[in-house]
Amino acid sequence: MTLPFAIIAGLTVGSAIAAMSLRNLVHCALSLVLTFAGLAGLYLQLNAEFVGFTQILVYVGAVSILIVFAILLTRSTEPKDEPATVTPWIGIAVAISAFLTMALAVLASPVGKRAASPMGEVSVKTLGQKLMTDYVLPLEVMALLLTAAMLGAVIIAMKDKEGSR
Amino acid sequence: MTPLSGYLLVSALLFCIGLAGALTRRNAIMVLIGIELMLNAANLNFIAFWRFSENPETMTGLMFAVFSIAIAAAEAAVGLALIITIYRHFRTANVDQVEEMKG
Amino acid sequence: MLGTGILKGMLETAKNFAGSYHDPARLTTVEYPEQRIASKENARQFPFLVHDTEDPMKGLRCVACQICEKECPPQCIYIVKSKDKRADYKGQMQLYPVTFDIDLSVCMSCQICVEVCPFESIKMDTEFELSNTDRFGGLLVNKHQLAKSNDHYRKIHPSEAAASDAALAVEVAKAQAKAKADVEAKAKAAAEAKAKADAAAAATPVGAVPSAPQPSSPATGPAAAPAA
Amino acid sequence: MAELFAKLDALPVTLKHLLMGLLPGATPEWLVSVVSAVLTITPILAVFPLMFALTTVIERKGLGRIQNRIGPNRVGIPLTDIRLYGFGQFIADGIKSLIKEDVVPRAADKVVHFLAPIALLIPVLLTYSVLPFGKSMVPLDLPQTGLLFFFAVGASTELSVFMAGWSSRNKYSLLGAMRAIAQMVSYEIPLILSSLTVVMITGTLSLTAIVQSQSGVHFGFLHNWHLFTPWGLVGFFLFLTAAAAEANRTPFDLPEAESEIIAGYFTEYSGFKFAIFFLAEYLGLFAMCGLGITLFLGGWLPPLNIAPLTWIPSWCWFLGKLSALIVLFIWLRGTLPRLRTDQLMAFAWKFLLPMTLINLVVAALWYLLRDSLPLYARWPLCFAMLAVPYWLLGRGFEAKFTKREYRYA
Amino acid sequence: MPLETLEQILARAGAAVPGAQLSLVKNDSPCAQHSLAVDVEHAYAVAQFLRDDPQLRLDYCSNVTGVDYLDAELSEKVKVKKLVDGVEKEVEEVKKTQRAGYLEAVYHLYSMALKHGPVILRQRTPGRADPVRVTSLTPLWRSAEFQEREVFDLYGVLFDGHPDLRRILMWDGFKDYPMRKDYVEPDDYEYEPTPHDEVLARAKAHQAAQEVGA
Amino acid sequence: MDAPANRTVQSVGQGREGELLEVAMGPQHPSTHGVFRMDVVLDGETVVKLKPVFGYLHRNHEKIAENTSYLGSMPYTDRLDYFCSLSNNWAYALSVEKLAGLQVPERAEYIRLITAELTRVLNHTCLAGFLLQDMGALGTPLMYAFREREKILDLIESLTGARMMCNYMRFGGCRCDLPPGWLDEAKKVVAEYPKFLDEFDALLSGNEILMARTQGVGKLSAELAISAGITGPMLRASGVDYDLRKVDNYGIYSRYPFRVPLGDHGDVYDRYMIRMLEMRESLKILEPALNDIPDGPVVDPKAKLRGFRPKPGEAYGRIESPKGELGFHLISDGSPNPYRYRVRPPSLINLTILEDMCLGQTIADAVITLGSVDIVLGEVDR
Repeated sequence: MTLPFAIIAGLTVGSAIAAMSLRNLVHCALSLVLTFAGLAGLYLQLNAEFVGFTQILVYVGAVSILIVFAILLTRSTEPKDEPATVTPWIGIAVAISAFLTMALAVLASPVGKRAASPMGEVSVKTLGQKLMTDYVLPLEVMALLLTAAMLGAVIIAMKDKEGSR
Repeated sequence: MTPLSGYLLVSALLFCIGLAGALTRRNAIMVLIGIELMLNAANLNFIAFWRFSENPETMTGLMFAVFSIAIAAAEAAVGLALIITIYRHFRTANVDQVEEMKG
Repeated sequence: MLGTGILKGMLETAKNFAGSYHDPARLTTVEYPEQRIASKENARQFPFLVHDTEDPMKGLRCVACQICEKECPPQCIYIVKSKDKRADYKGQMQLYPVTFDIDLSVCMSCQICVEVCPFESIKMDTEFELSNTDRFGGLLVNKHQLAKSNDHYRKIHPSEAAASDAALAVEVAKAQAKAKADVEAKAKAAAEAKAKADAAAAATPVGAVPSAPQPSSPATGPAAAPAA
Repeated sequence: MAELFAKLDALPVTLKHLLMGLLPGATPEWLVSVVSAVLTITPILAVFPLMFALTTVIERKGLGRIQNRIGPNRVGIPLTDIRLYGFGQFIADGIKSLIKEDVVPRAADKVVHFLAPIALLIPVLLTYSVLPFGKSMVPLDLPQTGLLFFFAVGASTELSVFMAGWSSRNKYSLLGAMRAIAQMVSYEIPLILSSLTVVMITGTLSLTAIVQSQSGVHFGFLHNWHLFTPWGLVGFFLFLTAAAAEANRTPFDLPEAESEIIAGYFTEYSGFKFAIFFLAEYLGLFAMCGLGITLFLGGWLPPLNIAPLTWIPSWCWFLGKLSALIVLFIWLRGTLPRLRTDQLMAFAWKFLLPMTLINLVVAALWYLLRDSLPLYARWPLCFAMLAVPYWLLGRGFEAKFTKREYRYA
Repeated sequence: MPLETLEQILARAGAAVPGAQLSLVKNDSPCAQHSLAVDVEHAYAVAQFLRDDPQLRLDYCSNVTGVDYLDAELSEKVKVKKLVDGVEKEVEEVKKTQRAGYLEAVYHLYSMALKHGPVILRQRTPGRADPVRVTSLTPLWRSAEFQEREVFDLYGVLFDGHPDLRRILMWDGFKDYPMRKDYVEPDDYEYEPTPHDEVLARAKAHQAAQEVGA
Repeated sequence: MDAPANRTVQSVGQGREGELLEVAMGPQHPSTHGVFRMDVVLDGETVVKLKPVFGYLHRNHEKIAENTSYLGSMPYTDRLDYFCSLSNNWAYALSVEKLAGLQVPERAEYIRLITAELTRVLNHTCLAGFLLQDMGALGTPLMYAFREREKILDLIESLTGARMMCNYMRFGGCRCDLPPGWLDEAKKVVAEYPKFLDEFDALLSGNEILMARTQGVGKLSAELAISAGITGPMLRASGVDYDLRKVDNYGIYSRYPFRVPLGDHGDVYDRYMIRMLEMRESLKILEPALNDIPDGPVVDPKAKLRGFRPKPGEAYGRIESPKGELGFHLISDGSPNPYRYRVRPPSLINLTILEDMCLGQTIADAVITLGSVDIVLGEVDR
């Protein structure tokens, strides 16, 4: 385990914990952004530059903004909005047991010890070519999904506005 | 170089943090954030397994991650639109208080 | 076509940008402490008191009539009359102000005090650099600070001062004429009385002719002013 | 002679190598890379903030002249009469903002309020790491993802704006942040799409490669800059428009519209934090202009491949082009009023977006026809294909307002 | 189109609004802008008549003023025919009458359509004791909205039927009505060493009183 | 039939209280032209409620006037609408002349007309600059306007001695005669003014952004405008032909033919353009008036400066000030002080329907609508 990895991983996990545990929702969202950025750093370490920068562009630039807007629009910034849950321990227990299971599996598996094979830079050109050849069907489906999601989001938000008038 | 297990452990941790959050928090937005975290943990797995695979040139994991990010973005947009709609209707974003689902 | 109006506007600003370098009519700014615009002849800032003699306090034209104090819309003038009298420029015995204060922080430069003053004694100054660190006392000016010579008045408002001087000269001339007439009348009366007395009692010896005092003309009085 | 100029061109690089050579041989590798990084970053951190400082003065002087005023011309060397034409102003401003009281509203979220300006400045500075400032002068050459890096990092400034606006607990701040985010998100799309034409034609995301691809010459004099193609010309203006909106410049300065919402998201910032916002805003503008130069104006290439022009160092060309664009933005600022929120959005979605999409198609056509049609035929054809939609879309906007005739009683 | 005389208007308005007590108020100044006084109960109907009558069409209410008249002893010179030494002569006598104070709201009405005016309408209150009520004409002329609020603010006249009768120039917590003739300045002098010793003395006394009170 | 009162506050914001944002714009806000406040309720950026709040500058001018002589109020009228003190002077002088039955000499009438029209040009020039400033043009139009205003202010200063607080007119005339050479300077300024107007037109009147921002914004119907007592350019922008210079024929306006421009839409653009056109008409009055001015006294010799006591009675005098109908209602009881002194402030009354114009539009529109109303807080608050 190298030092950069340790720093980034620690940052990612720590901010993820903060994102799930802070009272103020905007603070949660901001911690979440830090998690996303940390993940992008991990991707870069894994030589996945394209995915790493896409992660920043999409998550930091778009998804987090959406979340923040939703928080503001639903007036959830005030902590009073959220009463303490009745049974937080059940959820936490489930999560811890799940983690233990996975960690045991990972540590036991021989795959985990595998070292990375040397490789050249991933060219964006090849990635694009693959998208247009091998993965053209998923790409089309994705385009359809995005269009549908956009239309759906717009219609959901619009219908209610008219209904309230 | 960090071995694969390091990335997998981080991924597992993130997944479980997201899970815990989604299960314990009552605010719909926080639930969504938890789900986003879990998705990202999965993404990290894809990338890590791709990088440590025998033949990274095939780019399968990478492709999967790209698609996954796109789906996550769409999911977030629709999910948040729903939350806002629900908030407008019920005046709350708390999932427990939103019980009746008649329009 | 979209954008033509914007392009026209940009051309206009470009013209102004270039013009500000070679066309002095465009650039109206003055770099103040070094460059100054000559103040207009009619310009008015705050009032001052005109005096005629070397000693400002002795030559104040103000006779403490308190008309300005009464007419001042924001009530910023404060006058205390003297108990004694002294001769004014015409030689008449008049009161004079013991205290004459103007609160410049209240004064609104309206010039009504100047207009209502029947003695041409309060005028508007063009001094405007009055910034002061003392908010109250610094702008409350007394008669020593207010007194400025007639020459100063001639310098800042030449034509107005000329008219004022002329009016005063007329007044002085009138006063002198009146005094002269008084003297003559008195002399005449005295002469008549004398004649009567002579006629009545020719035997009595001739008494001294009552001598009337000559009006003392002020040294730098308005009568001496050059008629512009 | 030419060699001398080539040396001058490579001066910054040579200097860095010289300094690196001073390190003792036994220096560990990580220290070498740290020193190398520092030596790369320092000039950027020196040149661009200095440029910002000078721009603030030039902008005020330029606006002053446009408005028939003199502008700042007083501050020079203290205790002397030397005035330096007012160019000491930025130092005075800097000192003032440093020693000014830092007011934080009582209700503000102190931590986020403190972090926001930093979170804004860092991504903006990061964008400079991929810009090629001169021949072989790029701090971080990302051959596969250069442009993507620029946009990814640039996109994260939105969050800092939100942090600033939200943490101030001020309604104007919040309104300003909402406006800023909506505006940045909307204009990012035309910005990226107009840049994509270049990526499509050159087939690379590397900014160095994009500059290199513009180095040819047509007819012996016309440079091969993308600006001189129809799609590049239109793309450049679309890019500039979107960049102005991204950088909150007039006529798109709604997030800080002082007549409506005071100063937008940094209403509650004072002193040095305010200065950082100011700095970040201008650095963002410079970075945008730098990208525009790289993509469309041939980066650090001289306009003509003639001897005296090629002697001037490449980084001078870059800075010169940058200054020209900055002057253009100052000029615009001195002329135009501001748009309204809905008009801003309508302009992005109903005008810029269709135009960029059409521009993409035209660029593709330009590429496909490169062998079958000669340049003099291809150019007018492609230009007409862009001019007609421009006219039609413009008509759509102009239908909403007209010059009016007035009657007299 | 010239405006008919005030007497004609009075007669027609009186006919149109039965029960309205209209009277003519003479104005002695050279401009001779006489006015029409109307009782509070019928003010709205009369005003509506003035606005809608096709010959008048006073669609524009230019100015709304409040005026305060204190209780006063009026001395009037009246020419009385009297028998003086057996001959009937006109003799001037000073007649003294006690007038009860009242507040009034004055409306200057013009017509934008016919371009004539002004017709001045006055509503007088019976006395000065609070509450002083008159009828709001804001429903007829929007322009009266702020001006009636101002009269309320400065004179304390209540306008019945005003949609939004709040203070307009003074702050909401202010209690008195500053434009009334018997208004007394509150004693909250800021210390300012002005030449007016009187003010200074009062301010000092006030401050001393404050200190004692504290 | 009731006056049109299109209040739709309740219907717009109903049931969405949680999402509405209440903003108190002012009293210290860059666009409120002084200490003025708009209590705005916003739905996003849309205005659903707007209440103007003023009085921050209130000094009870009317009460002060009741405690000072007739002449003593003259300098206070300067401070009502401090852009157009000469118009205010005229309105007050006119009212007192009506009250006391004074005559004004011919030369003084000319001077009054000239100064009033210069003031109108000055006011409209500044308004155009301020309006564009509100619209976000970074000072450029405002500076051009100020550059031209400076020339007129110089004229006014050399005539009256002060740039803004002129205190120039007197009952039955003017305070002093024109200084030598003044007419020539004035002629020069008037002759050069159209050049500036053309420049301003080139800079802005055809600008797409300006048109997009102002057309259809802050609409005001003619019926509502009449009912709400709107006067001045704002009324004429709504298409109502009512200009006191024509209606009342005060002064010597009847001697000069000038046209009254009328708008058809009643929006901010019309208000802006009407003012631009009115300036050109004012210049058409000024040019011949500066040539025609006769010799003679400038003040009625019968008018008394001290001890002025009009007979008991009352008078309402009004003029077309640049902002609208400026009237003074005076009641005299025979004493040296007016018994009742009332200002009919056009700025205040033109604000009555601010909310009606702004509802349903964005906050940016509210700002420029307020700008197009052309208020001066000295006059609103008095």
